[in-house]
Amino acid sequence: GGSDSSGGSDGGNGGGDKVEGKIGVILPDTKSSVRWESADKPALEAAFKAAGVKYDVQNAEGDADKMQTIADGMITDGVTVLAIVNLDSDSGAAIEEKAKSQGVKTIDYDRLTLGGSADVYISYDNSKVGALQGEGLEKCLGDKDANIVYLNGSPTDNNATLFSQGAHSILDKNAKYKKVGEQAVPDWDNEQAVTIFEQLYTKADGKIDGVYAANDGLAGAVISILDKNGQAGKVPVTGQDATVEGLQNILKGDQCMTIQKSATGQAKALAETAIAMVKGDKPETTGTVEDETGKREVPAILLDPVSITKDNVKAVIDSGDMKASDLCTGDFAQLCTDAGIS
Amino acid sequence: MSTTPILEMRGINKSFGVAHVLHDVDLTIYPGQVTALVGDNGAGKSTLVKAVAGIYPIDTGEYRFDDKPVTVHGPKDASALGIEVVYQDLALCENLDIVENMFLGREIKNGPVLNETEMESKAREVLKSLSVRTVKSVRQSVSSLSGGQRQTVAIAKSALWNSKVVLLDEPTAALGVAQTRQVLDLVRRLADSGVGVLLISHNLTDVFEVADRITALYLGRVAADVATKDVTSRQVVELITTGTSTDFDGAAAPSATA
Amino acid sequence: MSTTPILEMRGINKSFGVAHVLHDVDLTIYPGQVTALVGDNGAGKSTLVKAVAGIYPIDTGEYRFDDKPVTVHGPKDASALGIEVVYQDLALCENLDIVENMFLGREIKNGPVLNETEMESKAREVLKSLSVRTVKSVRQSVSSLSGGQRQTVAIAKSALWNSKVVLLDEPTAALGVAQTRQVLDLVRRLADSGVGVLLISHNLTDVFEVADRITALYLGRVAADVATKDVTSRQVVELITTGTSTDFDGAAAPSATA
Amino acid sequence: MTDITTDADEAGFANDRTQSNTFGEAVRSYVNRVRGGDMGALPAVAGLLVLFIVFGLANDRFLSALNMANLITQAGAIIVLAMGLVLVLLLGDIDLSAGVTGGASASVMGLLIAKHDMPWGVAVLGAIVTGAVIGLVIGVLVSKLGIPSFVVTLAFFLGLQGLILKLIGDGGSVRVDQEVIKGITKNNVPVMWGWIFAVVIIAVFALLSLRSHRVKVSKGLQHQPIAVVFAQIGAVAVILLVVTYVLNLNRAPNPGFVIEGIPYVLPLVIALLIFWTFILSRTSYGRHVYAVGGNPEAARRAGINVDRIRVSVFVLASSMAALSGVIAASNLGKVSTSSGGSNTLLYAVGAAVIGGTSLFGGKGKARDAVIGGLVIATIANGLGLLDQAAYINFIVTGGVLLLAASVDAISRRRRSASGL
Amino acid sequence: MTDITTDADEAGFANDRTQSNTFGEAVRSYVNRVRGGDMGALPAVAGLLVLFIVFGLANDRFLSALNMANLITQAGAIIVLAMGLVLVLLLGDIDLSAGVTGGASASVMGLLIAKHDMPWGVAVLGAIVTGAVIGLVIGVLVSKLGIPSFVVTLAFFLGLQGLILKLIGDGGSVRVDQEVIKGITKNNVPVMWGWIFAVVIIAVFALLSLRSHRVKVSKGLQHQPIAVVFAQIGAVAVILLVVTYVLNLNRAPNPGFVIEGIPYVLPLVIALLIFWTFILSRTSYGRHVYAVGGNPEAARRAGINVDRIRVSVFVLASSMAALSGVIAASNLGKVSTSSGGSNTLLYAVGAAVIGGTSLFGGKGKARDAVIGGLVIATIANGLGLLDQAAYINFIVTGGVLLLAASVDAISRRRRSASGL
Ligand SMILES: Nc1ncnc2c1ncn2[C@@H]1O[C@H](COP(=O)(O)OP(=O)(O)OP(=O)(O)O)[C@@H](O)[C@H]1O
Ligand SMILES: Nc1ncnc2c1ncn2[C@@H]1O[C@H](COP(=O)(O)OP(=O)(O)OP(=O)(O)O)[C@@H](O)[C@H]1O
Ligand SMILES: [Mg+2]
Ligand SMILES: [Mg+2]
Repeated sequence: GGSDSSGGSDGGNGGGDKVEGKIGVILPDTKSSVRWESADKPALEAAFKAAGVKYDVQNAEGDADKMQTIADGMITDGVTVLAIVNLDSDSGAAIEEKAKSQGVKTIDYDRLTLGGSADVYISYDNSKVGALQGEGLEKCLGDKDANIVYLNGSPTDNNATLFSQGAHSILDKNAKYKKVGEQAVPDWDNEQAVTIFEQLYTKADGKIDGVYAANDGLAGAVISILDKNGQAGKVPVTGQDATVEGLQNILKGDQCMTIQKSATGQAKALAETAIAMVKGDKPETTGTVEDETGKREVPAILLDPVSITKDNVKAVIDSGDMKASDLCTGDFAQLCTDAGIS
Repeated sequence: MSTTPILEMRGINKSFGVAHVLHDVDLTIYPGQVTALVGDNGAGKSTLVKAVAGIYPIDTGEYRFDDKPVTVHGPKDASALGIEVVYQDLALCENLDIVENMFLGREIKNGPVLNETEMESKAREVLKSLSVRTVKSVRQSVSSLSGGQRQTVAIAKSALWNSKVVLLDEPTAALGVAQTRQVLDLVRRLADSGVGVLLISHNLTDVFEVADRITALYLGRVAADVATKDVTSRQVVELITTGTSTDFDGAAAPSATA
Repeated sequence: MSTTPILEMRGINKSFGVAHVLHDVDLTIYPGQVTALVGDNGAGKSTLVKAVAGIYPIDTGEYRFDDKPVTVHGPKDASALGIEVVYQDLALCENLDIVENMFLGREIKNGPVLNETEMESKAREVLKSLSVRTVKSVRQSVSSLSGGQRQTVAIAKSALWNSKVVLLDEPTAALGVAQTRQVLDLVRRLADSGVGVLLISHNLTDVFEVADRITALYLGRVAADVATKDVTSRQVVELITTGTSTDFDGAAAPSATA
Repeated sequence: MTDITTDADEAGFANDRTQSNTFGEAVRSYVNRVRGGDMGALPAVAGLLVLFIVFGLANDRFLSALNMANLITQAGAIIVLAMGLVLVLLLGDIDLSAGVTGGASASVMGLLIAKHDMPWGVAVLGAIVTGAVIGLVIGVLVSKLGIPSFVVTLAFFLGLQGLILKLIGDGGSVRVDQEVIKGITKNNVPVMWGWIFAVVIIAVFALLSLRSHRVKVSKGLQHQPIAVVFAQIGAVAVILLVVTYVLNLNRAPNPGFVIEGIPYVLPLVIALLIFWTFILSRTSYGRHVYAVGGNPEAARRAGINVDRIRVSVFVLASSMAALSGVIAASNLGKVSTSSGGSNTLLYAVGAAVIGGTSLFGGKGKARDAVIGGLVIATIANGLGLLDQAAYINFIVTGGVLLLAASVDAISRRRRSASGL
Repeated sequence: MTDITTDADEAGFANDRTQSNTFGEAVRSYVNRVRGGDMGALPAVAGLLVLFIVFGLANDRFLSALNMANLITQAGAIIVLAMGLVLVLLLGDIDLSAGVTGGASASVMGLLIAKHDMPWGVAVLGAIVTGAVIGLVIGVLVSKLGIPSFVVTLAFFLGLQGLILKLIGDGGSVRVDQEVIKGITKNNVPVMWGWIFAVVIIAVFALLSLRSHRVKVSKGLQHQPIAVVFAQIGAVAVILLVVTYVLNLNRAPNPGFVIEGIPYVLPLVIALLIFWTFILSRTSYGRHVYAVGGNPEAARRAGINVDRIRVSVFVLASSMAALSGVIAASNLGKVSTSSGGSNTLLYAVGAAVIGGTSLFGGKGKARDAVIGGLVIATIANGLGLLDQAAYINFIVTGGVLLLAASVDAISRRRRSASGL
């Protein structure tokens, strides 16, 4: 845990020699992606620690009620800047409104809260993610006729909808591609994904040439079935999040691409912004994003997602998001070496 | 003896799956009389009582009440006709207390609110008349009562209401000497006040003391239906255990062949 | 009369929460004798039996078996001592059939596998000896049995084993005439073969027929512990209902004051 | 042997004692009862106290007025949901769909406001009717077709998630911006009115207690000594006044901003608690619910329409679930496709069980939902102040749940050892 | 009146009939039993058949050999999980944590292989031991402390999710690349061996049936007519041979690649089915489990150590959950942080209940898990072929679940109407 340097809750405004105030960050869940716990949290904590600011980073575990509870607790605890990754816009907006009414500044991290009142929005461009996935799949398929299956994320997750729309925006344009199945996986549940994909595969009578899988976890489920049918490596599969699992599948040749949204990079941006805000400075933004619901332009720091294929797996290691030792376990040591990773 | 029966069952058949338990059973209960239903274990006495009470639907047969055919779909219908039953398996709610059990389904109310005070005093009164001396409190939960105490509660429950027919399935099985006395007196009192009483018992002394008529069941069939004064205890034992009585005067059992 | 009791309870006290049910109760069972335990409803008879059987832990008091003090922590201990019990509330598993209930906890096995054939034939034998004539099949589930049939199964269960002490809590309450006869005979047979039998019954005729000694409980206290031959039925009724008997010869009840 | 007869109260029926004994005797008999294991709500309350002490020691903000107000608004939805579930559990049934019923009902409410511009009253009514209809269908399937409630409500748990998705679209949510509805959890009763309510409730309670006591005495029924009655009134008064006082303090952490008064959700919960306690303990309907749960066959033989009771209970429970969904929506400011899903239901059932309600029917009270709901909400609230890794939160939540339940279980064990 | 005595079988005990009647009589009595409502597995099987027909009509791939093999591998994990839960349900308890116990155990297995290079046997053993230890702790808490199993296992449901996060948090999933373990769901029994196994099983079954029949006849115990025994053997033979034949066809949709033979998971499930059926119906342990579930007090009085039975059942159920987790991991090719979470548990309990197991204890069989698990898996499988929007899937799943359960419920209702 990272509570060691949070300086206790009794600190009030007295002792701090560097910065007064405290930064609260609420991460969304542990299921949609592992990045929150394994990448964002350590990176944020490291950055805050380095800046000598008090902080509190928690995870709402996919429960909007819980996020509200945590937010209440943080505000109670004297947080002056609150960053949230909303579970959906409206619950996020409620939190931000409550925070604002108590004089707490807010940041939208990773996900824009439509109709919210955040002072800054820091994210990768999510609609771009889906588009990159679509382009990646297009590249892997090459210029031939192809039956494509879409395995989307949770139907209750708005980002999943955005990813899927992004991918469709690219792939639907290509007349050679034909959609032969599309399903959303409840709760991003990998186990259900296996059955769902196996049935889509059976329905298409095995005539599948490419699979859009919304993230690496779902891609893994897809590959398991392809493997069983002797098709692994022959049918390109997309992914997202650049997890160990996804990168290993890419090295193995079972997965064609993934998307890296460097959590360390994003966390660094958040830490800088939040620290600036705690100090009372105006954060530097790269532009604005339109909030249609709230009818306003939200100052934003937008980072660019990176598409990762077999050729640039090394970039992920280089970015510091992942240790080579985590990736290059067992059989993958050789593949790593081949990919120039040591 | 009144000539019109208050309750009459004719040609009742009842099966559980493949087990045919009651075969063309006839049962007649007259107002102001105590009819004893006797029979061996498993003869079908309780099944018959439950059929009368509407607990079990009957397969075939006629149900007549007050000389009119009626259909009884459930216990609610039976109790609407004025039939009170003490079941052999008692059927008390263990999570409720004595008063709550006694008034279950027929609570006394003050507008929408239960009138606990009235129910409590009425319950106490009835229980007093049944010689219950060891119950600590009428607000005790039934789960903490002894076997005899439970049976007393079940009997008291049925004695609370003005009914036309009372069916008692082995009501004194678990009772002590004094309590048995009270219940037999109660049975007689009920009959004398014009109620039709059906009493099931294995104790022939009790049966001969209070019953006006005896109906004997043997393996789900009526073996005899006679006036008490026409038979001896030994004959009844024979009827119960063999279904027939060697020196039994056939003419005394007109309805047994009906 | 054997001089050393097989089972002896001394100064037993038992409370349920605030209800003090047994007060300094002494109970003695001799091998080869039938001891009758009588008392009004709620006197504490069943509680005493359950204390002996290890169902209820006793609050204070001494438990002696075969002249040695023992501690009984549960039914398993009691049955290890050779104590068999027929409970008033029977305690059968309704989801199991007759044979399964009779051998529950002491199944006959062939290696690791249940020996169903042996259990079935033994069960059939014992039931036959108890005059059960209406049970369709020994493989019938207990939930479909009549009250008396269930009681017979419970009694048969206890008769299966060679035991040193048998406690019967109102075993004939639901039984028919013939079955009651069989059970009373069984009780006598058991005693004659040296087993110590405790019989609880409200039927004094039965008690006087089979019992050698009578222990009377009144409101949780021992009112008398006498040889059957020294008392009359009227005196016992007095003991049960009032706890004392006016013309009762005190000398005949030496242990009652012990 | 003569001393034996002194025990028998030959005069009256039985040994039934109705006379009022002294206060000292009453206290002693209460201590005896507790010793014997009959503790009522005591263990669950003790569990809650333990949690308060632990979290209070772990973080000094925990016991602040602000956090207490947070706790109340956070607990509102689960308490109301659990109250409905107590009814279902009293019958020995379960309603796995209650959480999503709340979500579906709240979606209806949200859409009525957002898409159809309905006034808030109509929208809330719409939500409750939605809940009631769902409950009706469940109840009919359970009681008329005899499908186990676990399966029926599992089917509804899934089906209603589909309905919510259909109503508000994949990944979507409906904003709840209506002031009154948001106010349930956001706004507070004006300080003056808070005091007035508290005093009125205390006065009414005192009046009713004393009257009922007088009636019992005059009829010669079982009753407690008058001193106990006064003690009860005193306890209620103290608790209510302290809570009112704390919540009427200004709890805003940032200066220049005032938050004071009782959050509206608290009087709502108290009203529901009083209502359901009344229904369950003072009406024949409540009595019949207990009877059906304790022994359905006995209830049937007593002429109770078991099917009708069961259907009505599902209708009521689902209506309560709808209300709970409204409160949750108020707290979240929206209804989303995941509303009421996840572990909502398990937590609510857990709350009822921790409060003392049995899963096997026949045993439970409305207050169980309140106590148990507070336990569950306190765990989340307290943990939220501690700032730990997600996996630690999971583990601690499980552990604390176990702790709270074991206080209760161990005390009840003593009771069963003493045969009660 | 003389005709009455003819009914009594004065010679033997009771009316107990042991003599073998003719085949015709036996069939007639079976039809009678079914009419009376005593249908055994018939309704659940009928529900399954209905599903097969509906999905078969809706999509012609449904009945293909490929899809039948899919169905078997998809159903494997849930069937094994449900089999363990049947044990718990038999006691009237519930284990909400069984799903995540599977996930946690599978994580241990995955890590033993991936991080510690253990051979697969050790890893699987490690998983099962993990499950057993979890079950032990749950069992002790439930039986010794007397905390309701709902609360204990809810706490474990949460706590174990934390454990899984902790175990595999960094990296989000553990790859299961071991050939034997992946082979459980991926590989198939060689065609020849499939036939051999089928024939051997049929032969053994025939032998045992005939021998048991002979013993019963010779001892004069209750038994069926020999013709019925032959009919049963015939039925088993036909089913096994047909299944073997279908699965031994080449089912690969892509030319140039051959998939044929029985997936290894099927013999595994069959072995577990036989094992648990044996334990539950032929050993005293199984009998005691039923007794404790039917009437714990009666079981205790019969000298059964109720606590020990309860603890052992939780240990066994959690071990089965671990095995189920291994199968799920095999199918998924990895263990992820969400393994065994979500609705896994509800589905498994639903499977047991649909198969005919009661939630109130004392009633259930190992085969219930198989039939119910197939029902649940068939719904997901069939719906998967239809490729509909998410909300439709939710709604149809709920509806179909209800349908399958109502076939069962309606038939059982008839039984209860006839008093059984
Ligand atoms: N639900 C049932 N299913 C199958 N058989 C049943 C069922 N209920 C009762 N029986 C059978 O019907 C017969 C009659 O039972 P019933 O309870 O009416 O007997 P009874 O005359 O009341 O006996 P007892 O004197 O022992 O109370 C018995 O053989 C019993 O086994
Ligand atoms: N679990 C319990 N909790 C409280 N009181 C109990 C409990 N069990 C029994 N009692 C009380 O103890 C007293 C004795 O009960 P017990 O069952 O031993 O009576 P009994 O002599 O067997 O009566 P009966 O002849 O009616 O069977 C009764 O007054 C009863 O109410
Ligand atoms: Mg009977
Ligand atoms: Mg007794």
